[in-house]
Amino acid sequence: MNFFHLQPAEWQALALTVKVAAAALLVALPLAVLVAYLLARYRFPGHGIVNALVHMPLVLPPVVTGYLLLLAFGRKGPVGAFLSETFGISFAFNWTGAALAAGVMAFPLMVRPIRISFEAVDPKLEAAAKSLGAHRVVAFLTITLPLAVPGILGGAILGFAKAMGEFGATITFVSNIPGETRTLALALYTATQTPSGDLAAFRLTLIAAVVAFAALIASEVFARRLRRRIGGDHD
Amino acid sequence: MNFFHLQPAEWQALALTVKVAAAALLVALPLAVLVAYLLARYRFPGHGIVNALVHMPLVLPPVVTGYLLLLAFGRKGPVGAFLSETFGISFAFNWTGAALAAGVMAFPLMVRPIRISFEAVDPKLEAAAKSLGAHRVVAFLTITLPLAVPGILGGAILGFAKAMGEFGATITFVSNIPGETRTLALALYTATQTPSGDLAAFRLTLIAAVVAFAALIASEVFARRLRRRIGGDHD
Amino acid sequence: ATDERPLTVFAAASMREAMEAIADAFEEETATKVVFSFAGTGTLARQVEAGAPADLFVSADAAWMDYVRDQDAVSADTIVEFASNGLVLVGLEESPVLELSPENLHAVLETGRLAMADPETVPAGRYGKAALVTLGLWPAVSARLAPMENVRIALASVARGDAPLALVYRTDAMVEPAVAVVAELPQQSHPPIRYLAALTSSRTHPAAPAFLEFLNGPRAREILHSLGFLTDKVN
Amino acid sequence: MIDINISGRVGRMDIVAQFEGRGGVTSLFGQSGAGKTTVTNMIAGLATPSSGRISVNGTVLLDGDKGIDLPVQARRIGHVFQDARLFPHLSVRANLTYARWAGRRSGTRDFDEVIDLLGLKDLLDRKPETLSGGERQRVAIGRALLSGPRLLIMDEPLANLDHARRNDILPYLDRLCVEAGIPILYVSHSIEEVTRLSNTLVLLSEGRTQAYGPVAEMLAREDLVHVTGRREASALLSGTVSRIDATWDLAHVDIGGPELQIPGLAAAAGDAVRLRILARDVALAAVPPEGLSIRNALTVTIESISGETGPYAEILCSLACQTIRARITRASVSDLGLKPGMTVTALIKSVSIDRGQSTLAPPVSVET
Amino acid sequence: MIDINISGRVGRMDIVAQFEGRGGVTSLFGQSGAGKTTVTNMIAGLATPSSGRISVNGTVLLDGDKGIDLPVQARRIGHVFQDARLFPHLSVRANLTYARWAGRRSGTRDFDEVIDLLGLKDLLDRKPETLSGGERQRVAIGRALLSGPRLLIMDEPLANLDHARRNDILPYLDRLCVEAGIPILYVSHSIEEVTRLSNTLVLLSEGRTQAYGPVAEMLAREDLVHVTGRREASALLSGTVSRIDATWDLAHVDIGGPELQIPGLAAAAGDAVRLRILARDVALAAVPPEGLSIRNALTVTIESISGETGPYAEILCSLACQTIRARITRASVSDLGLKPGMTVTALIKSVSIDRGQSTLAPPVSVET
Ligand SMILES: Nc1ncnc2c1ncn2[C@@H]1O[C@H](COP(=O)(O)OP(=O)(O)OP(=O)(O)O)[C@@H](O)[C@H]1O
Ligand SMILES: Nc1ncnc2c1ncn2[C@@H]1O[C@H](COP(=O)(O)OP(=O)(O)OP(=O)(O)O)[C@@H](O)[C@H]1O
Ligand SMILES: [Mg+2]
Ligand SMILES: [Mg+2]
Repeated sequence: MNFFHLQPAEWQALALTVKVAAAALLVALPLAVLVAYLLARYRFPGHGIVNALVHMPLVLPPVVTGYLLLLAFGRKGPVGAFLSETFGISFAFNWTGAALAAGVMAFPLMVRPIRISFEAVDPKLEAAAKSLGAHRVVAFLTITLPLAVPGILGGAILGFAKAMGEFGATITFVSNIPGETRTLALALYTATQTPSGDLAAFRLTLIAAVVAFAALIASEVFARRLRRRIGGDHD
Repeated sequence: MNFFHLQPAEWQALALTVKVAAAALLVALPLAVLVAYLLARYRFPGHGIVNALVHMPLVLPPVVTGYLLLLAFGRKGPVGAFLSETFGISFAFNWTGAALAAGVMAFPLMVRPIRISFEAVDPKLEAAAKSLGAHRVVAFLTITLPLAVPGILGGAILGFAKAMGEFGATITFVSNIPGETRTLALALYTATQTPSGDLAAFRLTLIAAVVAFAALIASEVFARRLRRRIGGDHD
Repeated sequence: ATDERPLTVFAAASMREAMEAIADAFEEETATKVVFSFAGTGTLARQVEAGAPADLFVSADAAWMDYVRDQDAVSADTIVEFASNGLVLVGLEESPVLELSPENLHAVLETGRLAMADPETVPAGRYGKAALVTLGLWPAVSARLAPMENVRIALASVARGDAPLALVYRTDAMVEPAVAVVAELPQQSHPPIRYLAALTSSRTHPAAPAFLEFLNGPRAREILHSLGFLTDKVN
Repeated sequence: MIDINISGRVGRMDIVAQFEGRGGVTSLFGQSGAGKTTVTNMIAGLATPSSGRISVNGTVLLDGDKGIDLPVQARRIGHVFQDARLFPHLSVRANLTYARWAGRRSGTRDFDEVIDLLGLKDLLDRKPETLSGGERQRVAIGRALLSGPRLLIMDEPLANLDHARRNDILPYLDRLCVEAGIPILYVSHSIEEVTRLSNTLVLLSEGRTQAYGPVAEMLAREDLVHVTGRREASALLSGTVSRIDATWDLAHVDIGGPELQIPGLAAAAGDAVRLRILARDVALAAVPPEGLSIRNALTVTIESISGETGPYAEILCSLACQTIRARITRASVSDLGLKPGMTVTALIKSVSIDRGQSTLAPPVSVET
Repeated sequence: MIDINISGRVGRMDIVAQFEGRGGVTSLFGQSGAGKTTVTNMIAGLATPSSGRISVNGTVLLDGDKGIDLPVQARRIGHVFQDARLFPHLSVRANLTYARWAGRRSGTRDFDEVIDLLGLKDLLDRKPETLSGGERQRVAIGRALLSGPRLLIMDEPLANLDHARRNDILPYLDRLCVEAGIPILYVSHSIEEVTRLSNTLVLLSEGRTQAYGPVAEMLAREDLVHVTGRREASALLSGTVSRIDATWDLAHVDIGGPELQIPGLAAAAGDAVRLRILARDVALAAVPPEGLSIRNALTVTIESISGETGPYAEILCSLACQTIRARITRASVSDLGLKPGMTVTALIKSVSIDRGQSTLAPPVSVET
């Protein structure tokens, strides 16, 4: 076996991880943008509670979050039962559940940077857009949103990285089933469970590091290009 | 036993958690500010590597990070041995180790929002400060740093929340010693691992939630006051 | 009977090596593929309770098996005990044999801690504590404990020299080359360490009973024995 | 027609603004910090007055009593902000056409025409950050012009522009008012710009409108000199171009009897014009002088002489229903023995008149 | 003394700036987008020229050849930025005193004096965001004045200020140059401001300095009219105040033989002054007229007549070593039969002279 040649199980875990992280990002990011915007621009009753709820997955040990997810979204959980009966969607013990766990855990990491960027955008620009006839939604989409891209990108990076590395909530919620929920992080854990697993663990650590590194570089390049495009590059 | 009356063990875990999270924040935040500034303003060789390293604890499962910490900072680890011989500092099985683990895990969460804020500060303002005679360090401290406060505060909130909830790396690195390293998160985990631990887990979840909620409210109030002070409040 | 779908087994992570070897043998014989989800026994038990798609549940802890039986998550009449284990104290490779006495332990632990699985959360820890109490050694060590999230880390901390002594299963001691057994704890000093397996109530795979039988059969016993498990009781 | 009656509060300043613009350009004039920007923001819907009524050409944008309060995007106000406020992430072109692609407004102005006027052709693909101060201001003007507004608010739009550029833009604004019938609310601290452009002048001081009315009237009011400024006292003469002398490039303007000769006036015979004549450009002679290069010598009657302290005296003269102001030294008043009722000759250098003060009179404001 | 010789590039524009200011105010004049801000940024060290030399009062700030390149904070340049650039998180007071507490510079200017001059007393505890456009600009000026600079760079500092405020600030800048010996590099698109203030005028066009020299000389140069502008052609007369007529509040200024009577000149007998006389304020008479309110009638000799197309003619006249310009219609030239060599009377309204153009002549620039 060549050291640099990925084994099928490793491929499987890698592909699954990327799929789970991407799905988590895709679903959670728009929601995070929405919540961040609301938190940044409006003072509504319940502002504090929404804010606290968003941060909860960060404060609680992942195992607890995973357990709560299991209680709520499991086959017998109230939400899980409803979803599976009404829409036929089931999160229990499959990769969508892993994505859900990753998304929930990544959520606070996305909301905060995005919120900071929204708060830094001068609302006078949006007002100017409205004075030019843009509906508030259009003004948001054409002015505030593009100007908040650094934060959105930053949030996406943090969220994606977290989703890739998520372990505690995932293993608790959807278990550690190869090909279905055994992401790189879980495979890594599995490997550490045997003394002879050190080499495997090392390989998996390397894979995770390389993927993360590639994602980071890509995001940096993308960010730089975008920043140049939106003219915020001060160099 | 009154339900709302904290037991000694709970008090202990709570106090320890706050101590650990605060220590982690205190040490990691200045470092995060520095790293974020460097990443935001300079393109140096190794920029990408520093950036990737910062994010590593996020991508790797916490257990792996904990294990790596154990390898490096354990008594026989290269860093640990050096520190303990030279300064008599030991992280092994010690609350400072818990703080180290929490700090390392929280680090990427701090760097990113701070970096976003730094990137949003117009470098022309720092240039103006220099033209008024301020040394570059003074200009940074009086202009760029205060203007990046939203990001620093946001990073601090994420970091503190993460430090409070850190579990995997902590338990792996410094074990789960009551009074020494058993933070709320670890106590909560402990409770969930016993078939009869549900009530205890519920109580601990509540405590963690209340503390996090209080910290969040405090930070929001602080942020709002600060934002008003620095005049960035657009309302 | 062959089936396209693999048989899914939820097994305690500490059983990984043995379970995979047994599964290989089973596949050889029946051409039925087996996949495992490895995690802590408590985590798996809660998942089985929540209706996880497991055909078999392999527990390293009798208490959790009782728990799932009480929840009707496993078929009570299928519970079998297929192996047991013993406890040993290990030290670094060249460590001399240790006479079990409070004074001796005290001497060894003066500068270090006794690494062991968490007595409150991990079965190995519970058994270990029971043994130490029975042997009258508990008072000598209780203040010098380093409770670990799992046995592997306890082993690793001895191997790395962070702890002078670890209390682990004899199976663990056998596979880590860097450590040597310094003392065996008498079997009578603790409740029997039993490994139990059962068919889950939600099983779907037709080969599940066959695998349970195989697990309890001579071929599996051979494998278990070679890895250090005690199988005499079953015999 | 704009009709404003609003009050509100900003910081420690109470805003009470009540004025009507009868069409054409209405100028908001006042010191730095007088509240001009705040009033325009309230009209545009960017700041909320505590009460009031705003209507433009009959459309009610705000009526506190009736509960009408159109949102910003429905007010259709082209706003040139004092601080440009360009969208930093969009190219100059995308900034200019923003109202079209994001606001679904089809501007009535031709894109190329506006680009030409403002000299933006070479900047279209640039980002605002790379523009010079004046370039930024021009893009802001263009963006507002192209938004198909029902009212144009311009907050010191020419502050950073050189004279040549100003002199291109001001006549364009003039035409915009006249041809497209778009009223303009113009904020400026330059009395020259204001008198050149406006039909109605609104004087704002410490958040309150002190007075408003036709420019000529406002400039003539002695009680407002502390706001309009002594130095630039002037009079406006209305007249009709009687003929154009092509040889010397002079327009002859009939001001109700006597004729004035004006160089460089872009007008045709028959056009109604307004001439702003600064008091300091008018000299007086006891007897009609001979052999002067000064071409316009008008026989006038002295109405009043306000001789304050300081070196100057202000002489109000009348001719054919119109008023003219002269500013001379007190020494000369004494030397020439000037008295109210005397008939004297007012000398106006032709060259002095053409200083961008003369404009085609907007049809709405023929005050004669 | 400032001595600049730099070249560099910004965007698609090449910057080549070479000029010397012999003291007092050096004005950088040019169209919007000519590169004025860019040049000041290079001098201040905020943009890096690709090569060149910059020295101020003998101190070398940059010398590409010798490898000298003082960092921004060591250049001690008080910079009033075109976009104010106040520190948004600091109060007005902290902004004003920034150089003192953060830059360790002890300003030579008195805080209260500057606050008074700029009318900032009531704003000290406010945040920049709540200031009006003009207020912001004034704070920016104050901040630079209080930074104890060795050179003051002012990039269109008065663009948003009303006339009254301008007329407070300009004489102060004058005095600053003279008394404190701080050279000022002044950027403006207003030729009035520029001629009023400057000793040296630098003309910038498309990134290149076209010419520089004493203001009077530059304004007189026919080849530069396309930059300085035809409309505001003028001449500068140097003279000495011979006496002050307190009764009529007139200063009598000896311009080397004849005397001019100037109202409202804040000067004492013996002071050297410079008078800017706009060509359009000068009329010519074939014979000395009588009974006019115009007090200054100078006997001059016509040097040249430039009669271009258009309605105007430009007459260059000489008197006692000095030059005066008159702008009259071509029609009048023809009517009066004016020819070079003729002796005529130049009529200058006293009132016209006092328009903020007259200043105490900075000692460094007595050009006679
Ligand atoms: N948010 C605020 N808090 C306190 N004072 C404010 C606030 N906004 C504006 N002001 C004050 O209200 C006054 C009017 O401001 P405004 O911007 O309307 O003035 P302006 O007439 O446009 O002046 P300029 O010609 O200088 O732009 C100013 O004195 C300003 O300082
Ligand atoms: N980063 C850049 N990229 C491209 N072009 C630029 C950049 N910065 C400035 N320019 C151009 O260089 C020219 C000079 O700009 P500068 O700001 O120096 O002009 P200015 O003379 O100060 O004009 P204004 O009077 O309008 O402020 C302008 O045409 C501007 O568009
Ligand atoms: Mg304003
Ligand atoms: Mg400029």
